[in-house]
Amino acid sequence: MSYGKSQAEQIREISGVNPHKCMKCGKCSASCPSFNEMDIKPHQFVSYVLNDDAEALVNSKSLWKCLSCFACIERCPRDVKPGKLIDGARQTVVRQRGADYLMPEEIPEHLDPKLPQQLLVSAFRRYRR
Amino acid sequence: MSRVQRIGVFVCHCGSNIAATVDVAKVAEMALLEPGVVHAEEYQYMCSEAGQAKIAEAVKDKGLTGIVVCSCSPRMHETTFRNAAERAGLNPFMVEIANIREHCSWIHKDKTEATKKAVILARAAIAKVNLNAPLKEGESRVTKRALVIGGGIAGIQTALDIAEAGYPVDIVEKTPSIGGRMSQLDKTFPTLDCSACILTPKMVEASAHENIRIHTYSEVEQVSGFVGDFTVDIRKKARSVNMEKCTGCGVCSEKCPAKRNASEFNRGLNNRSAIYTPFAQAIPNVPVIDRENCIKFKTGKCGICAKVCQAGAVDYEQKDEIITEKYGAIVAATGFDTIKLDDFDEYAYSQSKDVITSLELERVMNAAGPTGGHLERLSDGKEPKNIVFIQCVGSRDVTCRGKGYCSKICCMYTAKHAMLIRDKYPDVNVAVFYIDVRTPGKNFDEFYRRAAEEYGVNYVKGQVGKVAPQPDGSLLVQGVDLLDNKQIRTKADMVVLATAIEPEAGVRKIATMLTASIDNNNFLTEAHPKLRPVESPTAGVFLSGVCQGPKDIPETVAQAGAAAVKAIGLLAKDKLLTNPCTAKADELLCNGCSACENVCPYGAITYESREVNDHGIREVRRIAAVNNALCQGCGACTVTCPSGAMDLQGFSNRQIIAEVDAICR
Amino acid sequence: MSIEAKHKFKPKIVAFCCNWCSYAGADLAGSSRLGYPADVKIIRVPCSCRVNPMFILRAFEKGADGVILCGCHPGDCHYSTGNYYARRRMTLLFSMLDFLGVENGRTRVEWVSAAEGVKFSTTMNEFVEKVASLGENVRLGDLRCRN
Amino acid sequence: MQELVNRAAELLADGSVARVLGWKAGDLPYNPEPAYFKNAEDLEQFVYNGFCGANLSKYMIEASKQSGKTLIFLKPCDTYSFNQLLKEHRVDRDKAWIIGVGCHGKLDIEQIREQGVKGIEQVEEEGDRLKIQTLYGEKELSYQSAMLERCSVCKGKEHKIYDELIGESAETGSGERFGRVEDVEAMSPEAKFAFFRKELSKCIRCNACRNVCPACSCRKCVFDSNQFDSAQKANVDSFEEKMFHIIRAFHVAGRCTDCGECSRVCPQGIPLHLFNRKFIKDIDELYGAYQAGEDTDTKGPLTDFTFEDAEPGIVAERG
Repeated sequence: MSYGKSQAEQIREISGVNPHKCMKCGKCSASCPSFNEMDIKPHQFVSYVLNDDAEALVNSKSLWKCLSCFACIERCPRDVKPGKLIDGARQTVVRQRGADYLMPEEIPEHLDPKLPQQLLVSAFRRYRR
Repeated sequence: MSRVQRIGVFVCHCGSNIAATVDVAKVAEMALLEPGVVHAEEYQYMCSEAGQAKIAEAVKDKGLTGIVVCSCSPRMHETTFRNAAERAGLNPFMVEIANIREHCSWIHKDKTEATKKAVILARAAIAKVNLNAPLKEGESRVTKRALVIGGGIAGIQTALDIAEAGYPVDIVEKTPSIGGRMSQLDKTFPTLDCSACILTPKMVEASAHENIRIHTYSEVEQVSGFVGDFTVDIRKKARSVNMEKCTGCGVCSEKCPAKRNASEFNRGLNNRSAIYTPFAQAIPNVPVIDRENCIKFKTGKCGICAKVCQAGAVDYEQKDEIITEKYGAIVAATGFDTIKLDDFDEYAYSQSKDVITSLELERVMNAAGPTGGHLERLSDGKEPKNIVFIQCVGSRDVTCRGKGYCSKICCMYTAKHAMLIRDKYPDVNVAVFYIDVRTPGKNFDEFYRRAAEEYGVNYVKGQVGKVAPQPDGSLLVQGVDLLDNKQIRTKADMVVLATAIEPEAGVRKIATMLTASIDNNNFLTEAHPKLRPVESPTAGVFLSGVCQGPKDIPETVAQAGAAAVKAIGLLAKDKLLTNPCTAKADELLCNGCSACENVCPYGAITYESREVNDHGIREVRRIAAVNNALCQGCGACTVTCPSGAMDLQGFSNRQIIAEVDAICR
Repeated sequence: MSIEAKHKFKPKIVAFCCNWCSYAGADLAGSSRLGYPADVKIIRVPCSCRVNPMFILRAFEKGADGVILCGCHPGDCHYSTGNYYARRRMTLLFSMLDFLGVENGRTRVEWVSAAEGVKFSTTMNEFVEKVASLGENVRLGDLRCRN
Repeated sequence: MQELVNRAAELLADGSVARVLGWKAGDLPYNPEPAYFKNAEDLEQFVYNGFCGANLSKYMIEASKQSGKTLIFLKPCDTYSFNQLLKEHRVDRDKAWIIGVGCHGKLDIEQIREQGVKGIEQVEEEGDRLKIQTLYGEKELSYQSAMLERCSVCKGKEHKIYDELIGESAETGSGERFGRVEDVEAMSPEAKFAFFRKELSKCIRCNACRNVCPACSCRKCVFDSNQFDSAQKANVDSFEEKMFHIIRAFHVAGRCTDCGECSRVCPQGIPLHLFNRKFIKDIDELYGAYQAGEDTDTKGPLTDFTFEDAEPGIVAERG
């Protein structure tokens, strides 16, 4: 499913983020509520994508620790938005698994009352189309 | 082509510079075959006195009407030969240069080829001169008075420099006093001298200078005219206090019952009365009545200030007055303000009184400020123990929240604040979150390092993501230390935001009035980013201070002086010679479509309704008119004009086509 | 001189140079003795925005084999904005010529500052070589069969 | 049509307008021509049918100089031209009373002829069919097959400027606007050149394209003045002969609304609109979509710029 594109390239494409715009201010990591849970910190996402090292990124704990709270997206002064990158990385993983988009009727069985509300909202926002 | 030219061609050897590679005799010989050429000769050094004499002689003997000099670059000697022609009684613009040195002999080795090329270059110049028309430099008078818009340190310095050179200057300042942002500052980097101590004498000097008139509480209303001859309407807002009668005793402010109005000077950190002088050293030391908040103006009752004024200076009937003045030069020195922080909610600026901007901190630390210079929290008056400074708040931010540029001064003033606090209150911990520390400037980096090394200021490479006010009154600061790759959660008692600066709000309106160009960030644009940094592209308009781009005080003062010199240079002239190579519209061809007006960078083209006689048909048409004093002769309009009505004198369509034809022949 | 060299095609090239940057750049090339073929003849204009597409077409029609326009670098225009207008005009003109089947190597715009004598010389060398390789310009001179 | 005549008569009668600018029947059933109507009697000649392709907006330049208002009938696409002229201060909005008329696409006699129809005596429009009486009997064609090329790439049936609207429209634009431009772009330089040489060699310099073009409204065309040494001087100078169409296209670049009149009136059938469309395509691609005449205040693409504009070298780069 790679169409000859590297995974990092796919992440860039899906997220629409230009990682070159990052000025390494760290505002994303400063804003992140899951910072301590993450092995790769939000501000580092950018350099992983930039260095074409998507593998480490998609295999990181961080990928699934991001709450999609959008704090980094809201506050990034350079329009880099690491949250989008992480979301893009997740999608490449999901696509690779062949597990395509979730059908609406499949959602209820996945619902876990412990899931953070924000994640659900973000998921719906992302997958509604 | 109605007139037949009598052209003389003069081929220069330039020693062996040209003659070694180009057969100069052959060039002269071939030139004689060209239409219009009645004389051709060659000489060792055309630019020498003897060479110039040869030109004069030929003009006289052969009745020349046009001259072609085949020599070095026109950038070198065009003026020389034009002057020579003028002395010989010819119009100087009847001279053209064929550049056979830089563009020929110096770059070619083969003599045959180089000679052939030189002949062609000569032909092109001859073809052009055949179509040259005498041009006359226009003259426009210069009003020997300058206007400075803005009475901050930039405007004051510019005005003082112009006044010292002997020219009258008017300062228009929209607030009640001159002094500007610098008057709000406590200490200045990197020497830590007191801002007021160095500014106040300059304010006094300006107000006492016989060549300077200060219009405070006034705004520029309208500007017309052009370089050397601007006409400006200035609105003098009603002060409600008679400037002549007021003695500045201050009793009115003291007795005024309407005391709860946010003080602009103290950035709203404390209150002032409705009749007020912004600060103690204000110039003029005459209060104004803030009519919106004055009880007398709101309800008609009160009038206490008038009653207590022994001088009888309070005048509720005073009206705005519009004065019209003439100026030769205008200097914009409109300054800056800090950006609004409404969109930066994560720093809790609107939620906590203990989150303040750096400019507010200046007031807090100032002895004349709301806390009498005592460093304290504005919420409870307690001395803070932990202070966090956050850099780049809104600067270098390309989203719609902030400004894409670096505000330039924040790194240094933050180092200053941190150092001053550590010096005066050694128990207070100070941390600075930064992205980069930028300290290019004399003694700047040393200053910053002193803050870190000698004063123990904790510089953290990283940003703050969130400031959360806690129930106990403290502030929880969540940031990141990128070098440690750790998130930091720390409690602070005070957070200071290095807020981005932006040009003062009214600058766009002023730029429009001045037809000065302005960029997307509302900074006024310079005529050339490197070579003409204090001039606006609009002739006669100069730029001083932060209105052109972020600057610190020494830079502002330097630029203010530079702008003054440029203005003085203009005022020193009795008359301005205008470049005669300006655009000219043929009224019979003009469609009135405004295309040219849209591309003119100088606003030199306007449209007027004019009656024309088009081969017997008389009608009123919309026609382009070029102001020769404003036109710089770039020619953008000539190409955008579909009908060819707009042409450039000295570089006309037919002249250039003649050159093209001669080269391609 | 070999026969081949004797018959080597010498293109006619017109170079429009703005007075403030590129003409000065050409002067610098000259004073630095940085050679380029004599086929290039320079016409001085105040600004690149003074160059009317008609001048360029005229040159081609009169037998030029290549036309190059040089101006100040974007952002450095003596008149602030002239080269931005020139850039749009020339882009569209060149695209039209390309559309008509005129080889796009015959036209070029290059930004040359007053300090770039070397760039001026290399540009001209390259351009002459390119145009020479395309041979004589017949197409613009022969857009209609009739004359 | 009767509705248009009635309304025109009404406005003339009550003095709201001094004259009417519309179409009157020509000498053949398929060539109605632009005309002024001064009174009810004149209006008997008024027609509005499938052959009324002529764009009347340019006539408003002269009409703006007359005293009193002129009632002008504009089809949706004509209103773009009117707006552009308004933007260039060539027409006076206050002098015009604009009635936007409905349009179902306009007919092209050449398309009809190409389908083998000769000796045309009468043409009747019946829904989506055309009934044609000819010397050789009756023929029937689909309306669509006889439409002008420009109608198949219609900008839409919305009038951009009007005082009142009369009549219904039907969308006709389904074609690919830049299809033919792209076809030419895909050709080799040799093939492009051969194509245009063939087309342009047909030109007889009748100036019909220039005279009909609403953007070519200069008081004096550069080809008639000596500003560029480009005037036609008994054909001694071949400059304009060769370059006429390129320069004309450049002069209207960024101002051409793509009304297609140039190609409609060309007696030699040269696809002149290709030049204009090429510029429009380039402008759209390089500087962002722009439709001349969409409104009266947006800056035209050639009197505007951005710092990031493409370099002219892009022409060579994209091949």
